[in-house]
Amino acid sequence: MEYINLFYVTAAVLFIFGLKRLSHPRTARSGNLIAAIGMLIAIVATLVGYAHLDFRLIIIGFIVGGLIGAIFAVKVEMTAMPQMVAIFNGFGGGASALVGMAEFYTKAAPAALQAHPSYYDLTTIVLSVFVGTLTFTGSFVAFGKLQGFITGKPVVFAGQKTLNAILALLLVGFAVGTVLVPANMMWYFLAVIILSAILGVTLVIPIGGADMPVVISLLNAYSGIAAAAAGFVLLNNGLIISGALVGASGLILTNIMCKGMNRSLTNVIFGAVGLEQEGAAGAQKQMNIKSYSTEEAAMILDAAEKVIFVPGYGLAVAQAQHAVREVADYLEGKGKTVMYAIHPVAGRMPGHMNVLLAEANVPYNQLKDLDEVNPEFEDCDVAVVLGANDVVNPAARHDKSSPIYGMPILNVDKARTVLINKRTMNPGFAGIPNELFGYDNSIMVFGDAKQTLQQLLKDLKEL
Amino acid sequence: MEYINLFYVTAAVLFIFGLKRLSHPRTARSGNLIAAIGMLIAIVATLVGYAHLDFRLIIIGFIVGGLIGAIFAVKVEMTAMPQMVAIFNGFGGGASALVGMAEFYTKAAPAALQAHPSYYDLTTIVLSVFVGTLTFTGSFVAFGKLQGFITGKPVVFAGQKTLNAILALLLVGFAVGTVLVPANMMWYFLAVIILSAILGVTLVIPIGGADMPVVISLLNAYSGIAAAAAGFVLLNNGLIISGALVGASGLILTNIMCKGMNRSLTNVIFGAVGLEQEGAAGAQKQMNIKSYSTEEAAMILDAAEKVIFVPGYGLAVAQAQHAVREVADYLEGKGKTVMYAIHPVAGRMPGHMNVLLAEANVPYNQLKDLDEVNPEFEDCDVAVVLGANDVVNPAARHDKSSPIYGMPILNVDKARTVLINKRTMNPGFAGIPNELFGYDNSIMVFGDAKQTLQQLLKDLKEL
Amino acid sequence: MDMINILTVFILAIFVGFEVITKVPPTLHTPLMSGSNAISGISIVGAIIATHVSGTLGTWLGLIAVIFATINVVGGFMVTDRMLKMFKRR
Amino acid sequence: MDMINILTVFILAIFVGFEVITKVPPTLHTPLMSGSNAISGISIVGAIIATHVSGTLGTWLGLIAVIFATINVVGGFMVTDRMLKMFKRR
Ligand SMILES: NC(=O)c1ccc[n+]([C@@H]2O[C@H](COP(=O)([O-])OP(=O)(O)OC[C@H]3O[C@@H](n4cnc5c(N)ncnc54)[C@H](OP(=O)(O)O)[C@@H]3O)[C@@H](O)[C@H]2O)c1
Ligand SMILES: NC(=O)c1ccc[n+]([C@@H]2O[C@H](COP(=O)([O-])OP(=O)(O)OC[C@H]3O[C@@H](n4cnc5c(N)ncnc54)[C@H](OP(=O)(O)O)[C@@H]3O)[C@@H](O)[C@H]2O)c1
Repeated sequence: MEYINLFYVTAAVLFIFGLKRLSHPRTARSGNLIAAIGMLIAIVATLVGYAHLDFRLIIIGFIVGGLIGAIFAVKVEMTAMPQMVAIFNGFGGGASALVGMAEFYTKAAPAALQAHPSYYDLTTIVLSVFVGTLTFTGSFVAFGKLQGFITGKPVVFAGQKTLNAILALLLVGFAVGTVLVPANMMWYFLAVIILSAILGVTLVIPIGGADMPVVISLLNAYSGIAAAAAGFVLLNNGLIISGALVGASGLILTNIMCKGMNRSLTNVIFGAVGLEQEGAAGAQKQMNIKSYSTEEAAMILDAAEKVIFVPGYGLAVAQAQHAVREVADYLEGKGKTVMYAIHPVAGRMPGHMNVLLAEANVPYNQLKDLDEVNPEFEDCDVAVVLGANDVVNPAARHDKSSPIYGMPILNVDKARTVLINKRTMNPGFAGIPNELFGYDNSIMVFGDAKQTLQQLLKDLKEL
Repeated sequence: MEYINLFYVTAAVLFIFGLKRLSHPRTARSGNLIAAIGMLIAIVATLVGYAHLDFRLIIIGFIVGGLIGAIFAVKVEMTAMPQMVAIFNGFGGGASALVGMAEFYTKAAPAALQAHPSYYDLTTIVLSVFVGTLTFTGSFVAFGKLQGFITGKPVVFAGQKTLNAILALLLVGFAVGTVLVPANMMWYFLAVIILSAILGVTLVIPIGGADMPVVISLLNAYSGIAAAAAGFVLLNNGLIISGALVGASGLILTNIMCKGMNRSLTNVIFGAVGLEQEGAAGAQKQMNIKSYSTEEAAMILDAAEKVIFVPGYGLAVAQAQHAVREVADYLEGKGKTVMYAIHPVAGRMPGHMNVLLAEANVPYNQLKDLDEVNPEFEDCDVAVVLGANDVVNPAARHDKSSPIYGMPILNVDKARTVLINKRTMNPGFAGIPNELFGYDNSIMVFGDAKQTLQQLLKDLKEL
Repeated sequence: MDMINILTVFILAIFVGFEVITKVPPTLHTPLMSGSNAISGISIVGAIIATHVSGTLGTWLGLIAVIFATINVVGGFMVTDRMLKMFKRR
Repeated sequence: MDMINILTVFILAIFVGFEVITKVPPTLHTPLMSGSNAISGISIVGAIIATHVSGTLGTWLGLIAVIFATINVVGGFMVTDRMLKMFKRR
């Protein structure tokens, strides 16, 4: 039965190759397939290599789980991707926790308890159950917030941090107890499960809905850590390697998002952003803004030679990805140079805009990232900002008092003309005013992104 | 004694961090230090953690080895780097082989032979002894060739390949015998050692001196593999990880060199390049070349605004790195734009030119690599080719019959004027003529690189 | 030895993960998120093994674990594929 | 288990090595060559352990192994440092 580990290592190596292929859109799809094959190998090896499995349960599990997963995967809207990842993530963490529980049951159940299980076993079991359970409940809260089942606003109350600290301390106590005090092991273990579940909820609930992507990415890392912990329990290299890969991936993405938002992880988790927003928005300076109709905007675009589209969260909300592609294609057909400027944290997920525009068949070589596109604005006739706000706020460049000061932004204000589409003068995610809207070369075109773009296309054709 | 593995793993992790820091000149030196600290940890852990060591031997070994190593390291000329690496490499491989032999002696010596050693033990021991011994003798042949102790020309004779094939087959036979036939184990093992030593010589001797860097890099990889094999023998993670790192590094560098020379590894090892050179050189077409004095060259440089220096192997031979820096600095002082174009396989070692110019205090941000510098030649007034030949041969771009066709080159011929310094019209390493010398915008300045540059500086100052 | 070995594997895997993932361009960060999530479904191996546990409670834990892990694996790979299918070069 | 574990470590280390080394720029390839060569001197650990072997032959093998490995380690790190010391930014 030892040889089975060879298959797990093979699976892990295939995961690594799969992730390596994710470094280019051309090879990415095959990379995902390779990883899936790795998973298949691991599953088949387990089914064949382990004796006394309950195949009835397993087949039921495969069918039920497979159907649910497939339906989710096929039905989900691209805009709902963060929720989707959250929920899958929760199930993964939950599975790791359950594996830990089952191991505990085998090794520490009164019936089996001839010998006290080793400290190594108990420590790793408690770890996998703790991280897994916290991931499970935390992910579902994150899902609920994004899906609107729970309020997206930070839920805060006095003494919240103290409560969390007490829960965490209790948790540590019971965890240590489980490992060290055989007599009460069962009850302590149960307390660990319950407290982990509660902590998953109380840690995520005070975080604003808009910060959820960071939380989800962090929970993604946790689900990896939980899988690795389960691997330590089962002494299974496959689980350990895969868990470490996922953990690294989650932490790197979390870090990228925090950097892109110019905030620390601590601030995201304990900052409860979204409360003082009204205050900040109220302090807005007087601005003179120009508001044009789509017809006037069409004339400006018609006269332009080089146009850069700058999509943001609003484009995703309005589901306007197809509409923008149609406008862009039309302009390109007229011989104009057209490109899309993608800010790393535009939208609500890393790479959100890329997926969105890819869905509308925009070829990925037209999507330019920050460093590549910023020099292009200097000799650009029109920059068209579509439902983006924070990622084009020039305050990040010069206003030291701004909360987003220092965050890298798209320099749309360097373009000769900036057309800005949004519905109102409301601030974006960061809740701060945007002086760009009052610049001399800025022109607002108010309205829902999809409707505005569709009207704009009509007007362009009628010119 | 189990905890000792923790220290080995720590050492390996420090090696990884050290290598990571090698990715930038600013951090590289500290990276080397970190790796050295890792080594110290591994050594101290071994001294403390293992019982019954012979400290008398160890101290003598440290002193003798340390002195020899330090003297080599301090005395060696930068141009003799390839030899230096070759010899260190040989000692490393030799050490791994000796470790394997000592293990064999412990586990299989008649006295100890109560139980037949396991197949795992024997296989790994034979592997480490084979790779280590081959690395040892091979490296010394490479050293001898580069140092001039052995002829640098390929030593070839009829039936050579057959002989090598027979030796290899015998080796495999005895290796299998050592593992499977306990009765004759001792003799078979001795045969493995001797045959490995011979094969190291016969495999390297037919390779031309100029191809030695590739061989050295490959032997470097082997010394890593030998260390890893010794790690498998001793079940030591530290040796295994470090060996794998070195193996990867050696293979990557070998691959880079082969690509840069536009040849396959097989061709390098079995091609015996350097034999047909005369023939190729004889077939040279008639060319009209212009030969200028340093005074005339000085006037051309004086009139230029942008000058690119292109160093090659000849610059290293002439030890002209300081002389070129002085000329370049003088021109820069006159307000001209000056840079150095570094071809990846200029010289005889990967990164040879970088080390050479760094020695002369040229700041590394003035050294431009191929991709970076090639567009610069278009608006460059003078390209100064110093002892470089193959890496600037335009035949690589258009002459499909040329042996270097397809090799990426520095496009010096795109510069308004090309000044070329070398001693004669002899071909370079690849033994092929260079049509560049006959181009309309080419001007030859014959002479030793160092003397020519020193004279050039004088003439520049006298203008 | 065993424990340290297994720790070594964990540490090295973190290095590999870190190096490989930092090479993924921003364009593919969303698929990376869901793809690596699918990989975390490797706990399905543990879930299958858990069905071996005897006793009613063990059985139920195992069943739920298999369902959960399967959702993660099947859903994760499928949705990632769906996303990646959309990335096209002109 | 042990053998597969140790193989796993080897494979992962190759991945790490490959990823880390490909990031070293051409400028530093010569120091990389001598630096990684110094690391291969880790066989010094095996050499030290080998002095434990009893018997005259074992003793001599151990001594020579220690000398060889020490040359590799000391010489390798020193010469690499000497080279890297020369790399300066203006
Ligand atoms: N990408 C990530 O990974 C990530 C993760 C977490 C947080 N974030 C944060 O999210 C923000 C992203 O910046 P962003 O510029 O993309 O978005 P944003 O700053 O949130 O602004 C979005 C804008 O879209 C407009 N909008 C909403 N619905 C619209 C519709 N139907 N039609 C047209 N416009 C509409 C809104 O204005 P109206 O209401 O006036 O229409 C709003 O100002 C950053 O602050 C970033 O730090 C990103
Ligand atoms: N870098 C590596 O890793 C590596 C490894 C293996 C092989 N190689 C090969 O080495 C070659 C490197 O190209 P390269 O252009 O640098 O060198 P090259 O093609 O070998 O040419 C060197 C030139 O320098 C001249 N020279 C020699 N001594 C001189 C002196 N004292 N003063 C002035 N000039 C002198 C020689 O001409 P005269 O005799 O007329 O003076 C010769 O033509 C490539 O073919 C490459 O494939 C490189």
